[in-house]
Amino acid sequence: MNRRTRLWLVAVGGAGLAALLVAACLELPDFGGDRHPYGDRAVHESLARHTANTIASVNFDQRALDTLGEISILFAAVVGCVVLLRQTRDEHRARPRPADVARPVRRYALAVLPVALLTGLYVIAHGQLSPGGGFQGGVAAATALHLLYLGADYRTLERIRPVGLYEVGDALAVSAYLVTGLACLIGAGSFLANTLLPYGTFNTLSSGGTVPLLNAAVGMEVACAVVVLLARFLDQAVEIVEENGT
Amino acid sequence: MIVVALLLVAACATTAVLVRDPVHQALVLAVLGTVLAVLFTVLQAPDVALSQLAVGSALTPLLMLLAVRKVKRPRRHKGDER
Amino acid sequence: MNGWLLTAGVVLAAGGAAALLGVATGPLRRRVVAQNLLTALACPGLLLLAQAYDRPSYVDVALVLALLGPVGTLVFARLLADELAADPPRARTLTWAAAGLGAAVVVVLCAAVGPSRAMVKLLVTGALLIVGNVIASHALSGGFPGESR
Amino acid sequence: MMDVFPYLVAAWIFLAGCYGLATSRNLIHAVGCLSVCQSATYVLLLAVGYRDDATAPVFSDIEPGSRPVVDPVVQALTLTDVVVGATVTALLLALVVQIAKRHGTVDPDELSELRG
Repeated sequence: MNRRTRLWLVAVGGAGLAALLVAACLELPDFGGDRHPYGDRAVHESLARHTANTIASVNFDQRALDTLGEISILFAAVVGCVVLLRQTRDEHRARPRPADVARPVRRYALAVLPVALLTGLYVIAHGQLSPGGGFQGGVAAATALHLLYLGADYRTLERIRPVGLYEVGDALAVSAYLVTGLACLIGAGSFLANTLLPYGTFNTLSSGGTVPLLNAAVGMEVACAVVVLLARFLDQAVEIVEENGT
Repeated sequence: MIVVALLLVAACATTAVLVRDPVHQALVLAVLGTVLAVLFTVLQAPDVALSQLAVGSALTPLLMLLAVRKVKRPRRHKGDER
Repeated sequence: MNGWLLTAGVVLAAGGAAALLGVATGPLRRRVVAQNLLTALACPGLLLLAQAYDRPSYVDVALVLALLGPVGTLVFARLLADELAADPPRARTLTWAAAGLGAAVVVVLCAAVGPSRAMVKLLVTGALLIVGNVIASHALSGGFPGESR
Repeated sequence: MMDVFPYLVAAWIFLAGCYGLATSRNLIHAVGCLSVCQSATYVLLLAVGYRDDATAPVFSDIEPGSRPVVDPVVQALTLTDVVVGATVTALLLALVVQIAKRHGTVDPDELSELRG
């Protein structure tokens, strides 16, 4: 199939898809409408369980099983990356030369690093109260850690970041999620049911029953996953060199 | 306000597709991530906006640039300095 | 439609359009500057939106943007150092104009909020935003002089 | 017009991403186009959940019941999707790196020639 016929095929298929999509859009309920039966029920349930952030309640309580599926996908993706980007036999590690970083940039990176980590933790910890949660905070904290690579150099990052530990942390976090679910199964009669712990006072850090626990587990898993992913990519891009033609 | 944000997102997405060089595309994707975060805030979804910011502004471009770097200079001869 | 929303709309629309134009065309140095500029403008825009919707918790989004936006720019500065070193971007005026706008927005919002915990958060966000953008702009124009690999 | 405009924008973004995927000459660029397609789904989901003059269903700084709120279910779906989508992008990029190592090219056309 040459390029021209393929383009025609894409154009025809795209036109068909576009027509169907537009037809579907016209049938959807009006944008900004007032009818959200699921949403209203979810808000009601979440308030009944003293969780201020309804989205966290949906994620970690009402649809906690879905979230288990999501973090399994995440885990599988990370495992896939680690397998794909491993060091093969015909490659060797080259020591990267230390980079030369202008002093204001280095100072900024070192000064912002703790602030950024703290913000990541804050976003995770306040997941059930204000916007935020394990998913966002985990990514923020893990990205912040890589300020060390940007501001200092790769060796410094490697020294304080034992990748093996993060891989273990990733697995531990997934198991923590499962263990919480099983504890609910034993204590409350159904998997991941949020009836085991007291709901606490509305709008405080310990409110929401098992929501903060699951939130923390997801935060840890996402942070570890992102660190492991970036570590593999950095290894490939900076350190591992293929031996070729020697 | 919603219309403005939607138009910006549509324009950004179109640009991201039309820019062919992966490095330039990574830059457009960073912009797209930020604009999407603004759209989500306007649509009253601050949680999603946070998530999109965390992923779109730094993580995706970093991954793409690292992949580009690896792919562009995949082979180095032994003893070669660069 | 209150005044805050209108201001936020103007800042975001102008900033977004300018950044999109800059990032879509021109040499690499213009593109990275445009990307940095969008962070500098979107963050005050988000702060204004938080005020417009009367939701202090939306400030978290701006806070994370103020932290991670410059990190994103540093990513480009670091990994494209070789390309940028040959043709370093100069955007001193733009950077300081954006920083000034950010400072003005933060000051006005602080006056509107009054002394409280929310004001501390606003000030932290503003400081991070301004320092971050000035440093990121500096990094783009030769922050990694001896970058090798 | 405003009733369907956001949905049409989502459809447009999706189609643009598909076009980019089909005509891409570089696998890394194709992965970028795929993430554009993903963002179309976020826009569609959030547009479905929006309600006029409502605010976010986060009650840390407002009194419950004092203001109408938007649909939290779609927001929760989108939120996890964003982060999981990023890791899937990483997985695809890892595949691209591996392909580049094995075959020395990232152009899909050259790759199919190699196979044939």
